[in-house]
Amino acid sequence: MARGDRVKLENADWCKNCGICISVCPTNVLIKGRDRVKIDDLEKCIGCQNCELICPDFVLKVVTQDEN
Amino acid sequence: MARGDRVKLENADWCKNCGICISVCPTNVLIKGRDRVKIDDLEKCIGCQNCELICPDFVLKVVTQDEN
Amino acid sequence: MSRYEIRLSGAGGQGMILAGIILAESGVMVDDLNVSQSQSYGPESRGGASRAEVVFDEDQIDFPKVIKPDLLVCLTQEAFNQYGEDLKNYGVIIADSRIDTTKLKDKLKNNLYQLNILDLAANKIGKEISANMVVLGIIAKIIQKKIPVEFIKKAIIEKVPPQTVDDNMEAFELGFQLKLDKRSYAYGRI
Amino acid sequence: MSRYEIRLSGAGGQGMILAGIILAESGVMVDDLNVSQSQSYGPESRGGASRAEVVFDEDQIDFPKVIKPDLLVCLTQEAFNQYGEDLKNYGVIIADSRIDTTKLKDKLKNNLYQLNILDLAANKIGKEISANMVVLGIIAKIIQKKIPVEFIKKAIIEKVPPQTVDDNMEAFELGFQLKLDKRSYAYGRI
Amino acid sequence: MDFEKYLRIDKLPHIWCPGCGHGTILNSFIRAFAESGLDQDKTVVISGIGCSGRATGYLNFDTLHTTHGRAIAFAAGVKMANPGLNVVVMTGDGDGSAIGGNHLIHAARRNIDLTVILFNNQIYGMTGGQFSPMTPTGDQATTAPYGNIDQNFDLAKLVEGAGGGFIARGATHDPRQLKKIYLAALKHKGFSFVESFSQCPVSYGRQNKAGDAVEMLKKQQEDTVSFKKWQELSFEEKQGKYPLGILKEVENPESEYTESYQKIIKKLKKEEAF
Amino acid sequence: MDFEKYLRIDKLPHIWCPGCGHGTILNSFIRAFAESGLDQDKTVVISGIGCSGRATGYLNFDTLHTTHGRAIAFAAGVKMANPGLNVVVMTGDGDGSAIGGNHLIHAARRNIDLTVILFNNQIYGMTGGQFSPMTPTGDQATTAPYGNIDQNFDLAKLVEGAGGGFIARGATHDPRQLKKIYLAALKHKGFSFVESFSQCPVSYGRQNKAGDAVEMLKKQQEDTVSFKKWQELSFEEKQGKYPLGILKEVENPESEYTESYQKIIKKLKKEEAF
Amino acid sequence: MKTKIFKPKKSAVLTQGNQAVVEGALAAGVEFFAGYPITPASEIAEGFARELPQIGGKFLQMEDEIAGMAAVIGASLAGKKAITATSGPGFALKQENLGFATMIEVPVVVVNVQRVGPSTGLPTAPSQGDVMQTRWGRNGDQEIIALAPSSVAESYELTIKAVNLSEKFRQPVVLLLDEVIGHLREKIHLKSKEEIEIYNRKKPESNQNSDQFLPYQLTDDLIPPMADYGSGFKYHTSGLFHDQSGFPDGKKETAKFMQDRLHNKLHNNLDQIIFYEKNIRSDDNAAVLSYGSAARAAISTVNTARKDNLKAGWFKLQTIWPFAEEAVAELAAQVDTIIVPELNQGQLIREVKKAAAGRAKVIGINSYAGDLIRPEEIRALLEEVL
Amino acid sequence: MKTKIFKPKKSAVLTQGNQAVVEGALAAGVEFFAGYPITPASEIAEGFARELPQIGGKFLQMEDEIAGMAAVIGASLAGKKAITATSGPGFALKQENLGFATMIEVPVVVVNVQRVGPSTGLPTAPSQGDVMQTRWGRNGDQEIIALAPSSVAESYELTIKAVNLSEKFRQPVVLLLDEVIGHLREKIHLKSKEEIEIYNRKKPESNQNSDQFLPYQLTDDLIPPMADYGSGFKYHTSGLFHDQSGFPDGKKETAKFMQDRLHNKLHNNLDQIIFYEKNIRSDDNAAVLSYGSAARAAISTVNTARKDNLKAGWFKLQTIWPFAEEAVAELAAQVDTIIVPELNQGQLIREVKKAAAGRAKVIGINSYAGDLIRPEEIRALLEEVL
Ligand SMILES: Cc1ncc(C[n+]2csc(CCOP(=O)(O)OP(=O)(O)O)c2C)c(N)n1
Ligand SMILES: Cc1ncc(C[n+]2csc(CCOP(=O)(O)OP(=O)(O)O)c2C)c(N)n1
Ligand code: SF4
Ligand code: SF4
Ligand code: SF4
Ligand code: SF4
Ligand code: SF4
Ligand code: SF4
Ligand SMILES: [Mg+2]
Ligand SMILES: [Mg+2]
Repeated sequence: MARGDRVKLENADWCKNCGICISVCPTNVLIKGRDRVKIDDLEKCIGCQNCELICPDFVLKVVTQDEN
Repeated sequence: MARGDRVKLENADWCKNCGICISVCPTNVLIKGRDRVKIDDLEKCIGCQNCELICPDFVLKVVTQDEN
Repeated sequence: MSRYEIRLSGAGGQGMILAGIILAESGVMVDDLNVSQSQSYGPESRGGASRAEVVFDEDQIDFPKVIKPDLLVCLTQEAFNQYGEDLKNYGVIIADSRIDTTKLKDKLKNNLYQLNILDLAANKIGKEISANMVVLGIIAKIIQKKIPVEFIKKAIIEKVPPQTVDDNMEAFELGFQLKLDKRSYAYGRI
Repeated sequence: MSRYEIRLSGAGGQGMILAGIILAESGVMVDDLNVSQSQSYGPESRGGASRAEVVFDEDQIDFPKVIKPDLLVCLTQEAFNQYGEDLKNYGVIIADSRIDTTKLKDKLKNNLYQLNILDLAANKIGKEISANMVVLGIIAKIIQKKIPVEFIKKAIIEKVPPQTVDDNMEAFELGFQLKLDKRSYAYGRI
Repeated sequence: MDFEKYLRIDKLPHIWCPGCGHGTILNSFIRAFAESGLDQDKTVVISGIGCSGRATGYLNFDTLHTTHGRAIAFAAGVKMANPGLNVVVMTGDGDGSAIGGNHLIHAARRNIDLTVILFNNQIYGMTGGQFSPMTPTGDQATTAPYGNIDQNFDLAKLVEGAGGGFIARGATHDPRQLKKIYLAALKHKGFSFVESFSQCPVSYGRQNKAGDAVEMLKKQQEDTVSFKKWQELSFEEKQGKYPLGILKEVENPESEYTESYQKIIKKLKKEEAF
Repeated sequence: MDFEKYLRIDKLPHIWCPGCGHGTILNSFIRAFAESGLDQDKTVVISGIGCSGRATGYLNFDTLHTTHGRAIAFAAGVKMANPGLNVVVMTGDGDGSAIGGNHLIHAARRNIDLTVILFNNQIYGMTGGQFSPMTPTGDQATTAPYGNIDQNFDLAKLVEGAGGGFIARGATHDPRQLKKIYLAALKHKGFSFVESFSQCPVSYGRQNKAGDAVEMLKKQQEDTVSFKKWQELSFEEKQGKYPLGILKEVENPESEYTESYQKIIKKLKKEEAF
Repeated sequence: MKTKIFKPKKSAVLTQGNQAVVEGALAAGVEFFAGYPITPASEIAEGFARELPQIGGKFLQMEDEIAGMAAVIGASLAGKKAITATSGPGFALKQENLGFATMIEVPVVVVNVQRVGPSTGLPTAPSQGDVMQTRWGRNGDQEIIALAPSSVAESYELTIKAVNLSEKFRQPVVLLLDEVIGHLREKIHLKSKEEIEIYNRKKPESNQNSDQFLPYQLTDDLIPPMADYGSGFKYHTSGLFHDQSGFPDGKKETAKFMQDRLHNKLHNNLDQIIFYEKNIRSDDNAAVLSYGSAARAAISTVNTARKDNLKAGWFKLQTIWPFAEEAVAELAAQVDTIIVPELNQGQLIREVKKAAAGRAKVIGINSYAGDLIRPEEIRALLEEVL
Repeated sequence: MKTKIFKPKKSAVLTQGNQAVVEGALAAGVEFFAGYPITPASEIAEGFARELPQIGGKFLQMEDEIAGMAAVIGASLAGKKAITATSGPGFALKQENLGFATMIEVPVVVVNVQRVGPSTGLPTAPSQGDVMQTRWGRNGDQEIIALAPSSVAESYELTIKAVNLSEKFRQPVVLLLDEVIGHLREKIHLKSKEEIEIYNRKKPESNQNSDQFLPYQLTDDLIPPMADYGSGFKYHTSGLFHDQSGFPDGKKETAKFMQDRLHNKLHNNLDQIIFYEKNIRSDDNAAVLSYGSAARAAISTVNTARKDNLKAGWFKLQTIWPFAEEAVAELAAQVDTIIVPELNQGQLIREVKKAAAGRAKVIGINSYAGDLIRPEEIRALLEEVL
């Protein structure tokens, strides 16, 4: 994975705010929002994909930074 | 088992002449008959019950000799 | 009272069904009053619009579902869009203030009470989920001539988890205190 | 020939069903002859009485089972007791000699041929199981005007295990040679 | 052996073919039962459909001849309704492991106190010789005219995988052992399963040129070995050999299903008493 | 991950509850599939009834949402009719091990080339939380208000007992491993079975006070251990722990069912040629 | 643990139809449930799971519907009143063993809370689509008793009746609810023990010699006494046709005799089996004949129509099978038109037509996609025909 | 190994009814069988086990009837013509998935060689006891096509028809034999390839864009084209009510639309589905209406009766379901009496009565304990009514 990969709310509408992604993020990038998860601090993202792989709702995608 | 126990065709009518008893008798007491098994030589019977226990048709019974 | 039909609509999870059951339970406490209570099952009940119905009648209740509501509650836009205009011409619509009701038929405008149910629950109780108790308070006031308010309170206490009784009663009172003056004929029909 | 009905009865395992099938197969070889063949299934077919039926007709065969046999074969007492008197008044009964036929109705006595089928098979072929072929021989003679004997022989060869063909043909011939003179009208009705 | 006591004498001789092993199974069973000391009047025997299913007709107990494959499910109802009854199931390899396979594994899982005797003749006998889940690969059957390509179950392993607590295998060539196993199975508190090798000289034997009952029993003996000996065999030697005897016995009457249920009833009664 | 390729985007968001593990299973599956190199157009995914059964609605393949418990039997028909297709079954613990248990063990026995993914959330999710054969003893369920007295299956053992050749267990807390397992299962020639632990915060979680999805995943992680580690545990340490990973893999493509059948066809063709 | 103990409760309660089935069954003496969950019947299983252990009864969740059916038959043979519950697809799976229960004459009640079929259909919407499946879902001709409540109160009452009829006639009885009745909550009045008439199966005399016991004895009422397992009779039962001794003999005479007895034991007693309510005035020209949830709209419509002087009456079947042939024939002789609203494409209307045999016009109103039939629809048709 | 290769044979052969089904199916292009053995249908499985691998087709013996039904549906979806066979008790087990096949519109043929029920009954004796089970054995209203041969030759012919109809209407078809027809051996004439008309299911156009493919597309004939699995369309199918795209939406309108389409696709084409033969002279006063093995006695009786100048005719249904309502109504208008011999307690006679609607007297002759109805019985009744 290229350096500079970062998480993205690819399908934000589908997020059910379950919080699973938050719990698996090693660097606390994500936080609960009102209806859906929010990116708190994108810069902390190390692109580890933990969140993308476990999200039950296909919301998250780790992309190279310029796509974000 | 008391000495002198001997085989008996307790329910002779039920015999289907399958020959299984003959094959398990250690002393060749029994032989095939026309429609059913026959006792060839009762004296050879050692009352081992092999035949009684395996007969699928409940034909044979080992009894003390005076019952025979 | 003669046949009286209530429809409660909102989103799945807003507790409309529990509210319907509590209303029905309170009716059971009234001697010689018959009660039928039903709700929508199916895809709608998980997310989407959710619906509970209560019918009261001193006579036997032949048809057990609401034919045309006397009283309609809508907590969401979706519910309002779907059910908002389906009621007796003298019926009452209770709609949450967040709902855009501008498209309601003119002749029904007079039947509409728009009340800040969800906000009350969220701000005063701190849980939007208490909105259903606010709704019960409102209804209790409307139907109090026929179903004693105490019965509804008793039913609430029986049906909600013990540790939530206080919050729920508080929400109920909030609803009960809301003003509903201008179209008092609604009461008369009960 | 017009409708001609054969019933073969005996004990399970006596090969009556195979005999029925062979007869039917021989009928298939005759152009424009229709054939229906059936047998009893059920508890009887494992031990007990066993029954096979063949119906030949140049017309369409409406009812596929024997209504009243033209020709009845009984190999066992049990079969004879059960079927022995159920045949056309001009029908033929072929019964094994071991069967006690004294109780047969007088008016049928004339229809009866009692033949030593089982003994022939047991003594001449050495296998009582060949009795069914003896029976086929007898029948072949009776119906030879309508079904060529060669066809029956061909059907036997097709249907029995190759290594048993010789024995079976020998048994067939034994049956075919048996005397059946006195009541030749039986042939005429075929 | 007092046949009259345990058999319905007036129904005999039975309908099974000459040399059919099913009769030997019955023979061993009634001896085991006699020795068990269990109350005959309090014992129910339940079977499915098949040649094996006919067993109940000859046994002098409360007997139930059910639908194909469902005997164990009926038995579960009987046992739960009256845990005081001893409930025995007699089933065929088709009845018990094909159409009835699910009921078998679930009863094993629940550990409900049934004694299941599966008559394994490796074929659908009653219907004339179609292959069953126990027909060895390569064998002939009326529905496998070119040789069976199915792999057969190892039923002991299956029932063990399902959680069964008592698992045994016996065979008609050794009725003494068969009786002993049945006795142990009857006494086991909880689900017990006895696969019983049986010879079917007619529906299986004929198409597989297996000879008569006597020859089939000889083959059976060759293919089997006592569990004790079997454990000492090398992997290669084990191939194609089936161990006979009690293969697994876990004593855990606590977890027996009707007992566990009874505990709930007791607990609720106590709660009510307060 | 190219979601559009493997998901029916227009059907999303799916109907599953917030935090339902079933979505993670789908997520891992499509990644495994993408990596497998299998032809998407030649792949059929078949499900039964249940929350898990809804999976097929979201997957961009030929998909079939069948009756409750029967998905594997449908799949066997599809695979036999056209062995060129890759056939995947998605089933629930109720669908696949309660009503559908028999089809599962028989498919394993036959070694027919299906990939069975069983969504094990230890409950009947769709119908609102009745206990399933996978609900642990003692747990609450709407039909076990006093605690479940059933023993649950160890499905890996069951399928092994039935003769299954590829057996694995994964869990939603470790989607990387889950994907790897699915990939191996897809590639395995023959019957492959993957029990997939999934969390059901609604029908299971609520009644069992198991917390939200995050807490349930934590618990799931605690209760599981890699197969490698597990093998090193003592008997006592193993209790209550489930090994994750590929638990058994027998390479025996020769015995795969459709292949065995093809051999018969070939042989008959040859015979005819003479 | 919060548990609800089954004991005499305050008589007026808000109860769901499915729960009323549980209450009715317990009141009638049911001590055993086995089944498999399915929408919209699961609450029945859940209710029994809660209640039965409290009275020492047994709840058994089986691996599928087939097993559930088998288990209740087994329990009944062991002497317990037993019940199972399901919905359409599961009911199909129970059919083979339901036929077995008829054949071996075991009292047992099968509840089917109907949803829209075919197949998985609309699992959470009401239907009366299993009326014919109830009668004909098995191999063979055998009769069945089926009752259909139209309210929560009737669910309670008819469950008691179903249990009683099954005990009385040694016969499985089907109780047909639908999703609406099953999930509806209504105020009902539970009865006290004294108010409830309970029928328990006839058992062999206590001095009956077990050797001479005939489990399928030919008695005057054609209903053989039934012995509990474990009571010493050691009798045999089989799904093959059997003689009085319970043993199959493969004879066609035996089969014929048994077929006839099974048929006659019900048909000689239709007055005890067939229940209906009606309100037909001598000058009514039309009648709305209905059952189950459709009856609610039917009666409601007739009641309002009469206020507008329409000459209409209503006829509500509580017993669906055996069909009330005679009463309906009589009705057909009296009115010109019979309207039959059903939540299916027209199932019981076939029987109505047969019974009417041309004497009255028979018209169906059919809803078969999950909607209730509404009073307006019936009213419109009434106005058209009157 | 002695094997019989399926290839053009000498045309006149002695064939058992069950074997004729196998021959007919192969002639119609069937390449797949899955099932579970049961008397008296096992020979069908055995026949396919022998024949199918010889033509590269597949025979699958499943663990039970439910699985057998599922597997043939799966095979059909994979593009093969598929068939299963069973008898009454097994047929009951297939019902749930038979309903599924109707719902998802999969061509498949189910053969039921009927034996006497209820339950295990008399496994080796003939019956027509599953006529109503065929129509109503499942949850919901859905229609079914059912054919009933009365001879070995017809078993061959109607099997071909059954396969064709199932392919044409994307619809399961039931073929009802009975033990007598199944086991009867008769001389029949097999047809050559050229003589046989074969219908293959309609598939999507080859240039069909897979993104726009609607697996349940509304077409003029109401029969959606069906794509084989693996042909790139990646479509979804569900036993829930679904729209044209194949996806369920939970909407009642969708359910209604689908119920109606399923009904109409058959009812708009009854002329292609309903087959019967008759011989009614203009002055006949009575007719014997029958099907299956009972038709043999019926026709035989009428033929002899006519020789004695009785004014009787015969009407033989080959298609049982949908019922030939119109033709029978016409018959009822013409004759005074319709006699309906059936090997059951009177099943199809219900339809005859409904269709007759009082215009003709309808009388049944019923044998329901394993005996064939014999010509004498019909003759006696004919004489009585004429
Ligand atoms: C539902 C159903 N399916 C199929 C059958 C037919 N059938 C009867 S017995 C049997 C197989 C019996 O085999 P097994 O259980 O091994 O017993 P065996 O006869 O070999 O002792 C079958 C398939 C049936 N009676 N009912
Ligand atoms: C024949 C039949 N029986 C019962 C049901 C009801 N039913 C639907 S889903 C389900 C259980 C689902 O549980 P599981 O397979 O574990 O899937 P989950 O919802 O937990 O993913 C049941 C019992 C049905 N649809 N059909
Ligand atoms: S895991 Fe997915 S659905 Fe859950 S909160 Fe995170 S983004 Fe949303
Ligand atoms: S990719 Fe890794 S670091 Fe980035 S948000 Fe996701 S879990 Fe956190
Ligand atoms: S074993 Fe029994 S049946 Fe067989 S021959 Fe010996 S006595 Fe006769
Ligand atoms: S008892 Fe033993 S020795 Fe005597 S006959 Fe029987 S087997 Fe032979
Ligand atoms: S067919 Fe086989 S199993 Fe059945 S009775 Fe005969 S030998 Fe025994
Ligand atoms: S009920 Fe459970 S399994 Fe079903 S969607 Fe919700 S969380 Fe998932
Ligand atoms: Mg067997
Ligand atoms: Mg689950």
